[in-house]
Amino acid sequence: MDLYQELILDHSKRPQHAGLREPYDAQTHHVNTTCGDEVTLRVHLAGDGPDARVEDVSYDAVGCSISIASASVLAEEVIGHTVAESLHTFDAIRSMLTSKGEDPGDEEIIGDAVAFAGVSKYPARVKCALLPWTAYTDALARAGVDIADASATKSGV
Amino acid sequence: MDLYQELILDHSKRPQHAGLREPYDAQTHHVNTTCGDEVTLRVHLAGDGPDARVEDVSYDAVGCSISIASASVLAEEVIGHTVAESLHTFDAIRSMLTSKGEDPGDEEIIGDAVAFAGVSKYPARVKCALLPWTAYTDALARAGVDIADASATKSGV
Amino acid sequence: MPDLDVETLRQDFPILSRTVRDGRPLVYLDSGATSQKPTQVLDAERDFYEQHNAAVHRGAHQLAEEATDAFEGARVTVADFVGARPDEVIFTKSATEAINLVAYAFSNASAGGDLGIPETPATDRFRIGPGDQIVVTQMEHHANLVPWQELARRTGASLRWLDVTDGGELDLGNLDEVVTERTKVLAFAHVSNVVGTINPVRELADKARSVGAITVLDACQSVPHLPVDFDELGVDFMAFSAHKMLGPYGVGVLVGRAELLAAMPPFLGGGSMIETVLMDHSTYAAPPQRFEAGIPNQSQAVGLAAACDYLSQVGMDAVAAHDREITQAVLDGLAARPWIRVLGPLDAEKRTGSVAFVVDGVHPHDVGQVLDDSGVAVRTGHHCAWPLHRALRVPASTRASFGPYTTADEVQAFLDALDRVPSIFGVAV
Amino acid sequence: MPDLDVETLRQDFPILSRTVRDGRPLVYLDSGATSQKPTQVLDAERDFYEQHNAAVHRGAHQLAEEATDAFEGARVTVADFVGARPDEVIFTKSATEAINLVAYAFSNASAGGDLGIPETPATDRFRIGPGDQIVVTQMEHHANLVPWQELARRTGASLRWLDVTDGGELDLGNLDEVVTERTKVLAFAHVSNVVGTINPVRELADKARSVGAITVLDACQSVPHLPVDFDELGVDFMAFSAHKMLGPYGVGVLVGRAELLAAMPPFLGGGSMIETVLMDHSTYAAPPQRFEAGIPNQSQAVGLAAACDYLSQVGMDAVAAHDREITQAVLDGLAARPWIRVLGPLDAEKRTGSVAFVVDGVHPHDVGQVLDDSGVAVRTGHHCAWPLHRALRVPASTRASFGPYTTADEVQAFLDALDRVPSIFGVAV
Ligand SMILES: Cc1ncc(COP(=O)(O)O)c(C=O)c1O
Ligand SMILES: Cc1ncc(COP(=O)(O)O)c(C=O)c1O
Repeated sequence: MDLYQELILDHSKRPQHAGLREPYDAQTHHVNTTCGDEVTLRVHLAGDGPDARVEDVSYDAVGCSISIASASVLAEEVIGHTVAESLHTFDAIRSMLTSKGEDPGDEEIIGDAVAFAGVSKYPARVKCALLPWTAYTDALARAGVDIADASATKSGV
Repeated sequence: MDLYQELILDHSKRPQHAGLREPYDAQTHHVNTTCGDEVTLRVHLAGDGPDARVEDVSYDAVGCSISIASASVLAEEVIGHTVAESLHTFDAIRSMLTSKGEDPGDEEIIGDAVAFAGVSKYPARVKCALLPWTAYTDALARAGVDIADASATKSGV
Repeated sequence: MPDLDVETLRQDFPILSRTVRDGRPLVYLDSGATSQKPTQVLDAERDFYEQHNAAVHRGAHQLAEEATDAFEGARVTVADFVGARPDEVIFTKSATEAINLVAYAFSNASAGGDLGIPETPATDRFRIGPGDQIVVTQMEHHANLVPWQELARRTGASLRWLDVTDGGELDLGNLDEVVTERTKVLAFAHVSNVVGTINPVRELADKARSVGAITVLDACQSVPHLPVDFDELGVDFMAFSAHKMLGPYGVGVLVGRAELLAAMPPFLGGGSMIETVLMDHSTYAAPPQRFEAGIPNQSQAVGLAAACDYLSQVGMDAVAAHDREITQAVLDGLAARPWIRVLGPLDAEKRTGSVAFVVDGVHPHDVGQVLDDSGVAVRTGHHCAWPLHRALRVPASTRASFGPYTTADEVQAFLDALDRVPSIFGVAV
Repeated sequence: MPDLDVETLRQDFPILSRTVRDGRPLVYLDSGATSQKPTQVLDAERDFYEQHNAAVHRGAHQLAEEATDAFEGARVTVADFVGARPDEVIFTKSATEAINLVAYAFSNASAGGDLGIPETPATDRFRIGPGDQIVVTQMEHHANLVPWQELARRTGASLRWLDVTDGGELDLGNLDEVVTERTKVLAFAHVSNVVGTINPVRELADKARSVGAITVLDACQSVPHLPVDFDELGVDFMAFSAHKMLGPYGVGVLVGRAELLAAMPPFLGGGSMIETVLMDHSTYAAPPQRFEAGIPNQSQAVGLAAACDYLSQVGMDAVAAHDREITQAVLDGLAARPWIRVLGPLDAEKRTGSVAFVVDGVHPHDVGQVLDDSGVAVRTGHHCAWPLHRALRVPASTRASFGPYTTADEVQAFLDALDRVPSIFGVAV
């Protein structure tokens, strides 16, 4: 099954950066009502605005392999980057996930997340893969980031 | 149109015993919600039980030709008879009306009501024809008649 | 604007070729009660059942994905058809349920306790009690009157209404006295289902907005006959039923402004409308799911979307023009018969969809019976608008109502059948 | 008892011959969410639309008479099918609406003012407030839980519940403490939609009666699988959905004891449920019309009646026996796979309709995905019974559920597909 790439199974069995850590600026809890996936996610930022650096993303994810692997990949791809960069990555992942198999994803931009390309053929699973990302952007917003502004900044580069 | 027998049109244009009169023992108000027919009906009895005599039936009927004619025929067929006899007449009329054209009605028993035989082919109109009769039996009940008992008496004759 | 080709269109409606009452061709003039449905709509439902049937939103299998796509696709089609956003479209079982849903939002918001939703300032607009006022009109279908009477009873708010003129139009002379700062909701019909009057929606919506009242538009008789754009109308809620617009039974629509829907507590509780469920309490999903408890009327939603597509293809401008022509022909025919009295505006521009009338001295039920005997199907009675009939001082009426498939020949057949009435009932002509 | 001939029966369900996921034959094991519909049901609906379509109860023309006959005939068929009287059968849009209707009867009876109906002593049984108790169980589908939570919120009554044992049965050990003189209503499922447990209806109904509480039975998962007789069960209300019993979407049924229905105020207000309508208040028709506001889901009611006829022809005893065989085969197959843990009773006699299970270490959604990839359609998640999953200490489960068309071969295909799970996810077998 091309859905369950080794990379996804590895991330789901050994999620990177898992657990909830201090310090953090904002925490969110998101639920996928369709299958009961839940993720609690914290972000810790240094600095302000689009150029703020994501010092840490920590999380507690309960759910299917796709949602857990997605949280793990998210943490990997985001920690150490600027907020604007991370939103750019999210845009690229989201466009891949919602492409119904058309967009294979660019490994240069989204790293391990290319393994999720197969998910885009299964609409019910797209929600699972997106769950940590919406928890993340929500957490950024709660931490005071102007999401629209921040993604515009990076896209404009 | 076999529905609109001369007899029905005559009764509807010149309803017999129409108007509300004193004295009376009970009054009812029935409505046919399908077409808005309304009848207010009073009964005045002499005596008790199945053998009580119907001294008067007076009514105020607003509605279609079928319901008004039915009230008029009811008054004609019922006034001066015993309660038990009137219920027997009602039974015969009802069975004709609900026969979907099978039962032409027996003029010996139901008098002018035979003119309503054609109504039985039009379910929506059966309600119109029955309206005064249900108002009548309801009024009897309110006047203290045990309907089940009274109709059994006559049927047993 | 392309003309409507009635004869071609009628081929999509097999029932219109049947006969009634001993072989007479059916002349169906009861579309105001329910329209007939074209093959395209029936096929869309059947195709859903035979090819894609599964419970939407719930399964992680291919059929469930296909069913969900079809159902959510239907929402987009319906939203486009009436100028709304998909997340402003809620599938109900009928217009009746849609209006009740809004009425219950008021009493449910007014009960105590945690509503299980993120409350917003707009939530307060749904809180109602003694001293508050609910405004309706004398022209309403019972579906847009009884729910408000019951809301008043449940909450202690009082009910007021706008009157109807002898000509069958809304009397706006005392609008400012009736709609006041105490008005919480103003509910009214876009088009009367009896007299066909097209009401001045904008004027009423503007008045309501100026006093902070929520507007609820009963669009049952406008959406099938006129191009309708939710955004342009400026109302807060709008309800209509699929079965009156060539669609199936069992599905209606509530359109609501997104920020109001978000502020409203749920109506029916059950599956798919929840966020989290614990034994002692639950929290609820965002709209539209919040208001669609249980397995929805999915095949019916797909059928309604097919009806919207059908109407779009014919063109709502063409439908409206055709309706005006038919209305004009009926009004002309009735005017030529002085023993008939038409209810409502005599000007075809002011109305759409139906013409109700009385024959003095003959009960409408009897008029309808004679028409039926000639194969002409109309409706008689109070048409679920009893107070309107009282206002017009008639106990009931006979109503001929139209669809895009109504022909000029049918109008003639109707008028010919009417001409049998005077002789049967001895009316002077 | 005639055996059920599955292969012949399957020919009535065209969708069962389709393929999914790159040409794999469909194995539909999601009938607990919604069943497939036989051609006979689809034809009945279509025939109604193409031959007899008109608004019921309203017109005085031939089509309206035919439609009314079909609709009221459907009521008789459905009543017969579940051992009720026609005037005890109310057509709703779904089981969800049916249960909410009863819940709203309580709060509507408890609000002030004139109910618009002849009140009876039974009306008082619907009056509820602080100090009164509503009892449910941990096993309920959200449709039989959320409406009661909301009723509690609206009225200030409190909610209590019966627990579920680790074996997935109702824990009746403290029945006498939970159901007391303060209990106004006891709502519970006949059959669990997750673990398939058949609950002791009589015992619970007797207990409720002894304290004067009204019983509401969620029969969604029993009516499609077992012979059900309303009178014999001894409950006051019973709700089920057509789409789970081979019928169409958009129609459910509330069965209620006549004297309780008569005592209940209306739920939805609108056309056809009224007696008299004045501007400031209305009075309401007798049941069942009182609870069927608006143009009803008439074609769907006709479709449901066709489904009842279909099931009667197959024979509900044969359906039940077939279901038991399938359930047994599934339980046996799962028992042979120690890496699978079945939820609920392990004894096939105690259950019907569905088997839910977990694979420790693999999320149900992933199990379902592997099955889907093999063409096997199951449901994964909490199946709208989140509290039950919490009680059984699993976050979610995978559920295979059956219909009269389910074959032994399909059970084998399901088990074979399951065997792919351990290797993909590295589970020890
Ligand atoms: C036990 C049970 N109760 C209630 C329901 C709700 O049925 P519906 O969604 O058709 O209203 C279901 C099905 O989802 C069910 O399985
Ligand atoms: C103006 C109007 N409002 C509301 C309704 C109610 O629609 P439904 O019965 O489909 O809910 C109707 C139709 O009967 C109507 O004509």
